[in-house]
Amino acid sequence: MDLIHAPFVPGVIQTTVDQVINWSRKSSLWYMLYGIACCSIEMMATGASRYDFDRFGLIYRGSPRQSDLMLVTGNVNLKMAKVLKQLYDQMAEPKWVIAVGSCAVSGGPFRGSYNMVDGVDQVVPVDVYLPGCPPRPEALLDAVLKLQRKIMRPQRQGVAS
Amino acid sequence: MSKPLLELLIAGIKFALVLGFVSVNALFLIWLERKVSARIQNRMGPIYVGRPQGWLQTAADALKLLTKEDIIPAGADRLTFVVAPAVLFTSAVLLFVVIPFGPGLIVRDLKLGVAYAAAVSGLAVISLVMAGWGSNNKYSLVGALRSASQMISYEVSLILAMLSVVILAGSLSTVEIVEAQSRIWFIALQPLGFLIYFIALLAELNRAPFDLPEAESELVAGYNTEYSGMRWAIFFLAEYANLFAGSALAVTLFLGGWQGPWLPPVVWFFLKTFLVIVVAMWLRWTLPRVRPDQLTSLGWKLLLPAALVNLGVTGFLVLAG
Amino acid sequence: MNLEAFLTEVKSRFPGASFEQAGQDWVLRVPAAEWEAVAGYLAGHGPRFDYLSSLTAVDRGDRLELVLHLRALAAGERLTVKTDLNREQPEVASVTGIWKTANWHEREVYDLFGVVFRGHPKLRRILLAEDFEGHPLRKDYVDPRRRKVEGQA
Amino acid sequence: MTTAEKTATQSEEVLEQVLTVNFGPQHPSTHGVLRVVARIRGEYLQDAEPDLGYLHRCFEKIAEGWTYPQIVPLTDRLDYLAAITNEWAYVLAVEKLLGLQVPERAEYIRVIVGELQRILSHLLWMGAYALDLGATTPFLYVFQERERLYDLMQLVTGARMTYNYLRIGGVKRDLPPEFFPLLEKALDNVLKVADEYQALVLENVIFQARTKGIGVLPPDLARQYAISGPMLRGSGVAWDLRRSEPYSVYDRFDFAVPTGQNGDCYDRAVCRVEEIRQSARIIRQAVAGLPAGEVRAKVPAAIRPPAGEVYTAIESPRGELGVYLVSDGGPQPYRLKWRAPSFVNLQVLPEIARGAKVADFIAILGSIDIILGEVDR
Amino acid sequence: MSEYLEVGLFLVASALFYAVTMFMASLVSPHAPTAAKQSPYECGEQPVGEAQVRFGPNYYIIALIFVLFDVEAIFLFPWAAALREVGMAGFIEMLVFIGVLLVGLVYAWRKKVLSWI
Repeated sequence: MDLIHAPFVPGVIQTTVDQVINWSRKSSLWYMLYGIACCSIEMMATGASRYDFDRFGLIYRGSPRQSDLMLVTGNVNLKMAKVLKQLYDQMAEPKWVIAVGSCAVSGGPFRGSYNMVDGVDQVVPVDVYLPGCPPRPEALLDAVLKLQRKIMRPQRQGVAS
Repeated sequence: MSKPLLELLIAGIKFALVLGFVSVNALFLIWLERKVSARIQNRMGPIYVGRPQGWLQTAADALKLLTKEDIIPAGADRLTFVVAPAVLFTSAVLLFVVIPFGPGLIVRDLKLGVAYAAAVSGLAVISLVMAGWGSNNKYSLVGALRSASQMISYEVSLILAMLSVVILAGSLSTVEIVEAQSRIWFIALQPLGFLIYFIALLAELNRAPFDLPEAESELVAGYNTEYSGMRWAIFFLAEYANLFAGSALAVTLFLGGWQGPWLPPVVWFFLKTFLVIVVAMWLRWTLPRVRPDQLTSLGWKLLLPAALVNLGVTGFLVLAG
Repeated sequence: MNLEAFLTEVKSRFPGASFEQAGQDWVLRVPAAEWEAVAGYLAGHGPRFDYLSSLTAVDRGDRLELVLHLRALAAGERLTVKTDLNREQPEVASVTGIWKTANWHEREVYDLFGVVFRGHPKLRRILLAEDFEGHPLRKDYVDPRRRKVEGQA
Repeated sequence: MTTAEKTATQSEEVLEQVLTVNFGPQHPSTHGVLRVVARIRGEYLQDAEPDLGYLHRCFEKIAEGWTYPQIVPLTDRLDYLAAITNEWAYVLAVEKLLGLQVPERAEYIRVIVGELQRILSHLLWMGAYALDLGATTPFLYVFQERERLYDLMQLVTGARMTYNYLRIGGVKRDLPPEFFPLLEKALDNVLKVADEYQALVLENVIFQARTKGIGVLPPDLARQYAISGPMLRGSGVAWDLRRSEPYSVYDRFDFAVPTGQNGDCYDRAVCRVEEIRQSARIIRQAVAGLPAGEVRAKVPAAIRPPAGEVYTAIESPRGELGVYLVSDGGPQPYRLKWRAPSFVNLQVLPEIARGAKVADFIAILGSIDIILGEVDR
Repeated sequence: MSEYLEVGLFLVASALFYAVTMFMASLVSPHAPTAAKQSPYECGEQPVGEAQVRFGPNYYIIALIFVLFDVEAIFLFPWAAALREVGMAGFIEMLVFIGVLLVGLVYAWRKKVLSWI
């Protein structure tokens, strides 16, 4: 039985099992170490002592195979878009994406120039959009909490993909 | 019930106990590692998943990994790729057979206990090489080659350090070795031997400063780069089981095993083992990583001669005095 | 020897060259044909301009202007060298043999302006993808994606 | 080479294949999105070729379409670890074109925040370099210090990383009075951290074994490649634009230019740590000598520099940051060329990494201190 | 039954445990393979060339030295356990044995085999 892709069956056991699995997923969002630009420095700051991602169970992994969360921390250009897509494809299901910073959300100040992808949602499905240039660590934590809420209630809020 | 069947049943129960212990212990150790590293780094570590101290963090991680997709790369050598984690896990579990947790608290007191432990722990390298080769990934391959050369550079020193303890105890049985330490722990007689054993152990366990096979800054995740989901979790589980078993053997050989005043023997055993583990963690989060060639030359040019000399001197002293 | 005297000497050696003072900086203009010879001379004589700060180009509309910013570390002098290139078929000798650092600078100019450097060891795009079309820092460059959007509008 | 040796090497080549490996663009140690195509044999690196452009953001083209003041915040995003120095290089170029005199107080404030920026940047480098060599904890230690300095910068500029603080003709606003006691405390802390780092990392046996004699860059080669900043100084060339071509008010301060002798990774590390101490010295002098007065010159709302061109260079944490600005008299620059020190310094990587071991290659790459935002622009 | 019953059982049972765990995981985990997902990971770029290549013979030389010393260690185990019985004569015999191997190690050392990797 494939619990994850099974159609939603109302039933106490199924729901409870789903809830437990979702809880484990939201509690252990391992993010891929993938810094692109300015925002990646703030991502590092969020992982460092003052903000400490690890409190929420977020640790970084070098390999996409073991990551659940991709933080797109910066602007993606045409050359990078292929890499981004490839990395996203190589992540194991289930996986989530947070577009961190204005550049990832929409292109930011570089929007519309010759080499840019205006927003990473043109390349990979995005679950949470986080504006800011760069967003503060508190904002990044907030985005993660929003994602956690989304993971807990996929039916109510709709899954991106 | 016939006798063989009964024996089989008892052995089965023992296995279930060991398995339960290995799993729970690994979850605890991973949690501990995250907490210890957090303390060293002025952080909190996990706190929100299972308040107040993040007790459920590793349980959540394990459950998540269980329900995560298992990717087998297209170019992979399927058989070696799939079997590799099992080899590492099995070698870790087999080590637990000869660990004396307390008087009488041992799966089986093998006559050749120490030799058995050395042989079984040597299996780990096969797993890493299988994983590295089977993954069809370059980082994995380099990581596997590194781990092979690393482990063989340290295995001999590790065994020689064990042997000087064997000379003192006059036995290969782990229980008898612990009993021989009732008067004085062997670390007092073998300070150099313990140092060699501990350094070689860190190298055998691929822990910093010797974590070359999975050097994050160089090889992304080393031999396990391509592993995901539960298959990867088994690697992780086995690694921490090995950490515990290796530390427990260090305690057995050098730190008097379960021996100690006032407290029950089992408590002493766990106290000492966790002390060794925490020291290993402390080192990991403090030191930079050495380079592969520095590691091999340290093993062959310093530890091996030192271990040989140590062995000879120990033998001479035992015979002379 | 001060810089002006040295530049006079350069001019006497390379008749096509001319120099002027713009602000605090001296600017030496040379024809494209003598580009490499002058560069080699500058690197080895007088104050010895051994340090190539930057090499770039400017699209002047009717021509491409190649600009070199040189330093002489020991003497503490600075010099700007310029040459004009044909905009349609910009081609000039590479100076990588004189200053190794010119390698990537020239690749960048090739990438963004389309200037071909003769004798460059590995003239390939450096910043943009290999399959990128056009040279975007030219003034008349239009993003094909933009062109499509404007065409539809 | 004897015949026997020759056959030995030949048969070795037959036996051992060369592996072509990508390091990056997503890799823990390429400090961003650099891709290095390496050819390795066993643990040895035969060749390494950097592949850039994964962060090329068309900065120079965008600048041609924006007005002069608009470009200031855009420069923040180039070398995002040293936003102030980027702004400084740019406004200096515009001011030179305009022939504008900047008030003294503004110059001093620029020195203070600029040197704070240098400390911030070097701190991150120190942490990241330890991380490259496999030590995680120093990274978190320096980030604690960075957070305190972030707070300080935030007090002055309102932002943590991308400040948009310098203006053409001065700075955005004066330093608040509560800044000074906090600064004093922060500098004490920074010096303490530098000493701690020296004791815990630079003097660590493993660290020294990993960096001494690794990635040696001889001074001649450094000049050939126009290397600048701590990398050049690590090779023993005492070239610092703050000293050699003093801009702003740097000629009024007393500070040393630390140099190394061997030009290896270790020397570069020592130079950077020493530079932190020197920056703290400069800041203290600047605070002591801070004159009163305006912080912004009178500048017309629409800035239209006369037609002409200028090349200005300042010493960024990574080296010579040059701005070549061409004006045609209009409200937007005709051409803005960014001479990024990382871009130039990175070029020497294949030269000094050839034949190194894979682990050393990471150490060498880390010691160059590149910021991809600036390399790719 | 021999004292190695547990060892044999542990061997089989832990392999079985792995199989069962992986089977359970396959029940509850999603499975959506695509060509891109299964391609080898190489920092997001397309890999160049094969990963499974022949690697240097020096690894094997180190492995050979290792085998020598490992065999030595096996000989040493019974010797160490029974040192008090074999006495000084046995001790000296073993010293000669170790000495011969040490000469080999010094030879390898001088030949720079050990400083290769």
